[in-house]
Amino acid sequence: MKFASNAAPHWLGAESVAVLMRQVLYALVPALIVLVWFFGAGIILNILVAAVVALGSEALVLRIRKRPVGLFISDYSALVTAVLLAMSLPPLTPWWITATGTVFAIVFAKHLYGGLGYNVFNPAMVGYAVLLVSFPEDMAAWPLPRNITPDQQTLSLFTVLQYWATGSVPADVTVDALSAATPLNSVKGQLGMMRTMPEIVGDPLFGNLAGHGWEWINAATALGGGWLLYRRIIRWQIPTAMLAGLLAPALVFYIVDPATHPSPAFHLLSGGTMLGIFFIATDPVSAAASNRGRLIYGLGIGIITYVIRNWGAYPDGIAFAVLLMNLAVPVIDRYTRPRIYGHGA
Amino acid sequence: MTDLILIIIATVLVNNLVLTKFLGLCPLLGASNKFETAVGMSLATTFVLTLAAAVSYLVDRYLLVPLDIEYLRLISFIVIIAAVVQFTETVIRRSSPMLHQVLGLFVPLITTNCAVLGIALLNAQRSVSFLQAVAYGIGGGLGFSLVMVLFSGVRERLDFADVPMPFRGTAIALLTAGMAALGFIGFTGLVQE
Amino acid sequence: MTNGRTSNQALPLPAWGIRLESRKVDSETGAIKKMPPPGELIVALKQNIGVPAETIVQPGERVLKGQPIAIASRWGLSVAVHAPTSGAVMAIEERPIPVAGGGTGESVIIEPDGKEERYAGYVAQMNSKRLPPPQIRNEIMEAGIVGMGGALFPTATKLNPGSGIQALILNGVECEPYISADNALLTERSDQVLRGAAIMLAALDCDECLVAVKADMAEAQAAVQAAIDALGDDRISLVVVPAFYPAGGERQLIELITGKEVQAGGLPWDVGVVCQNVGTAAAVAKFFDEGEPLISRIVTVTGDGVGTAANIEVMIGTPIVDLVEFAGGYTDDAAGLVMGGPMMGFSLPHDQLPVTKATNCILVAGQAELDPSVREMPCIRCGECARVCPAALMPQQLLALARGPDYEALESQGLQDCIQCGCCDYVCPSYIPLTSRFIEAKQGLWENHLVSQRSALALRRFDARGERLERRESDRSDELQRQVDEIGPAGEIDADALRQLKQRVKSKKPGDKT
Amino acid sequence: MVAGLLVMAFLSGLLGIVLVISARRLPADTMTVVDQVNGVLPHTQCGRCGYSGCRPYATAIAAGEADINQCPPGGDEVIVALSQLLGRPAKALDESFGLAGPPIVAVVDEDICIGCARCLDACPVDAILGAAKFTHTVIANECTGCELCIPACPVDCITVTENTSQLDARAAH
Repeated sequence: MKFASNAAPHWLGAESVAVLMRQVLYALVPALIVLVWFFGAGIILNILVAAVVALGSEALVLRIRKRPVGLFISDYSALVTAVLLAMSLPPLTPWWITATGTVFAIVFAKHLYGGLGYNVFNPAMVGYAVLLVSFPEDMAAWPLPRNITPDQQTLSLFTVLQYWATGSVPADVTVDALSAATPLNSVKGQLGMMRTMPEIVGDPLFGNLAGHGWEWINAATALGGGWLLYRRIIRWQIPTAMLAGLLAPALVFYIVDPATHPSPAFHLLSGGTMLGIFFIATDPVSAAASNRGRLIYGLGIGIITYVIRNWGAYPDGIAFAVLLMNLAVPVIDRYTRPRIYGHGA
Repeated sequence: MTDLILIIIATVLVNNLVLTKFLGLCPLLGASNKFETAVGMSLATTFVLTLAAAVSYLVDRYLLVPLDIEYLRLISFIVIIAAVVQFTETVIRRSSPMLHQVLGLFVPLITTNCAVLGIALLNAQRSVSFLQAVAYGIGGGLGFSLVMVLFSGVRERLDFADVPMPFRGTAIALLTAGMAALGFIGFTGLVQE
Repeated sequence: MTNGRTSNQALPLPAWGIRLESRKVDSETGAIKKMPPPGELIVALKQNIGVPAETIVQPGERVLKGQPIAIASRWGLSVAVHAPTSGAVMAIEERPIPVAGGGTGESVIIEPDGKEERYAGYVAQMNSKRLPPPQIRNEIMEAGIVGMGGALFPTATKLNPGSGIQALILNGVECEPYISADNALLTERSDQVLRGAAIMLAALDCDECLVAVKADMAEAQAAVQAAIDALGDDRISLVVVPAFYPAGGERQLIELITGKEVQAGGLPWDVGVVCQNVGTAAAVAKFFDEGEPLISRIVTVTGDGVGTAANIEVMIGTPIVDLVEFAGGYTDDAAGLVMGGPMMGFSLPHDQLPVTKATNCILVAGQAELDPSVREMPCIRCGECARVCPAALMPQQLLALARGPDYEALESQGLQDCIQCGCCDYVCPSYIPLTSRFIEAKQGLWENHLVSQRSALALRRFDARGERLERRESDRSDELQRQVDEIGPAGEIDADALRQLKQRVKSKKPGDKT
Repeated sequence: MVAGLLVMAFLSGLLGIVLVISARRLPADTMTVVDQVNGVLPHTQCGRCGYSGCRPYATAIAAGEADINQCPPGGDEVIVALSQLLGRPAKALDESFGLAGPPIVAVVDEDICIGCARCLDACPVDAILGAAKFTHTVIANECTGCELCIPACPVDCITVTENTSQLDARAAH
């Protein structure tokens, strides 16, 4: 009897890339729900635009490059990039801004480097940073979260749609409700005006710890992140190190001078901290390879994020920190190779 | 002391010569193919930057200004830089012939690295102290080295990436430089000058 | 040596490796079955790493059970081969043999006569443990015993490490799924294994023997412990190894038990350890107790593709087709034939291949037991492969380097230290055949080495030739000077003429005959 | 004006002196590059690169006179190794110097050989055994396949075949 020959091993035990990516999408659901609750349905529009543009541009590039379109589209990686980018954007973002960022993320940051697995920089963060420097005003324009808007409601769907399609709003909508400062933004601006932290956080915008709504968004994001850890889709090294890199300086400076430095809890639960820790820094392709390297990588992102938040001109620094550490990854990898069995002590 | 450290931080991160001023792109693209080469090039450029900043400051402050012949700044700085580069090249050729061979034309080309002349001229215009002038030189060199070394690591990794044909080599390197510059934008405002 | 561990102590979990479903239940039920001689035995002469044995029988000759039919070659590592049963030598010819990648080897074809007539040249030796070590090694060599865990290293050579061996580890770990030949052996014949261990200890002049059994093999553990208690030999103890793959790899097992690493390019005895398979120990005992050389072994025949999975004691040289037939034949589900386990075993293209001393398992896989060929995706650098690698390599980096290929970096990043266990393939979410890539890259690295070795040799010889030509030249001019000196005073040769003469001689090409 | 001239003259003179002194004082080391390049070459000494041997070719590469793609026996491996060593871009073999092929060895047809010993001196690595009036033979393991012995033979008894000794060496490994 004759048999087909295959190379060893004959057993495979892993879940596919597509399954892993799908889990990441599921893990984002709690954060998405809270985000919509506080800021309205605009975020859903962002995701739709980003997803359509991401899949479309990915399919286009794959076709041009004569790569199997179906195989790579169905790995969900473009979708994950799109959703992460969309969830970083303000809920009121005109469609062309979202589309521009997505094209940069998918085409420039991912496919010009060779597609899945080869990108040096985190595609979602490239897209985000491009938008941040190209459309600074739009990117800072977050509406007020539910309950502290004048009418205690999020913006009506009609307003959102109109803004989404045209970039302007009906005359009867107050600009305040549309583009308030985020807590991170507000802290930066008011500290610049010589107000102290205790005064600043008295504002209802700040909620209990780190900004009304933002606390819950970050908590929900962390919940999804915890699930990814539990499912072993991400490992503990990068989140832990990034947390340490952000919290350690925050704690030190808070103890030294609480009047001009936000508390560690504020840093932990405001802005995109949790999204960065669990979903963005943990992108394996653009992260360091070894466990030791990942600790350094995460620590670097945390520290740079704190430095930019505290002393830089931009309210949040996660995207920049991720890009900078992405750049450092090959050098980190070079110096953090584990000792091979049988070589040295 | 603090002002010197701030100057160095500012020139390394905030006003990074390569990624925010886009000076010295020629060696960045030309000599970053290999990690070891990039390290050599970084050391050479840092050495030249620091030495040229110091010497040109002294010549400017104690020769050109007292004699009231500042109009000779440009030409005398160029002479100084050329001499420093020549000196560096001699040192490299004698101490590490292999590195000299690999760097090839890029060592003499440090002369035309606008970053070097830029730092010297800026120092002359800004009425800084000698130590501050040197700090600008060191900071500029370190900033260049930082980008050079990180960049060469990325380029070594790109050698194994499935980059589309038309984008191989310089194209993808420039794209990478652009995205790295995006990262450096984050340091904006870190140090007020 | 063992950090003061006593017997039965479980070891800490390794930082590497994977947990695999053991799938051993089928073949553990029921005793080891003994298979009668088949219609034809194909006894390959290459039964070990190194050089094939040299045949000493002729076609047509009658041989007896246990009679040597080939002796160890003098040209390298080699062991003797014996007739598994009595019968007639039909031919000595090239036959396909089961090796990775396929191939043929010179084989002695024997037609058994069914009489099982014993060869009288070997007798039981009751005083085995008091024999001098060199003699024990000679006897083991004579018995044709090789490492039966699949490594096929001649056992006698491994028992000759010089002095300073602190422990003999008997490897009964069998960490691959399905394989249970050692498990069955330990469960049923622990006493025989321990007798072999005692003989090996004598050969090694060593006082400690650890029998390593996997954590999920409770029956075997109990049997070994019972045999140790019955024997009352306090030099031998049981050590339970975590059920991790590849805990049964020689270096991995040593690391788990002793905490020591065998350095790259080194051998276990560098750290004072010798590792032997439990089956090897049983074979040693069999030779000294019964005078029977290594002519049979226990093979696990298993998988959904075979009628009744079982551990079968079978003669070396039995065609696999007959072995499967004995185990109940193929089922309709049979889809793949693998020698060894699903992780490191290799596919066999057909079943007309003989059992060798290395055949520990024949896996007749059903459709559902082999992973269908899946579409390979690019590496996403998730790092799971590095987490499980027992050699602490970074397969994801090696993969990128192998694309180059950058042989210098591949070497410095440990390609040569890859043990090809397949763990990285198993955990890869992109389904990249990493192990195959590394085997290919190793081949390339080896060729690359060869090229640079040839280049270095050529340079050496070129330089030597240059020196030789120079020497010849200087000899020649010395000779000329001598001649000039001789005739100088007598003949009237002026300086110009002398110079011209010298010039002429010098300008002669070295190739011209003088 | 005069001050300017003087200052420039002074500056140039001073820097010139410093450079001259430094160039004299620092020890020269010109062999390293040639040695390293030489180490990469295949040492067939075949001369197909246009230089009389591997070392002269290495010297020319180090001096920047020769390109790195002129060595047919070395093939792509040598070009890649040289490009990595020297940081020059790798390029395809310049086929005007010859085609890369599998490793080859020379074989003497012992029925035709007249024992003239000419090939002995043509071989750059002394890989041909023999003496005048005796049939010659090639030590296959040491032959580099440079083909320099072929034109030296007056009766054309030397041919080249693919070198299989590598495979043997691997099998014995």
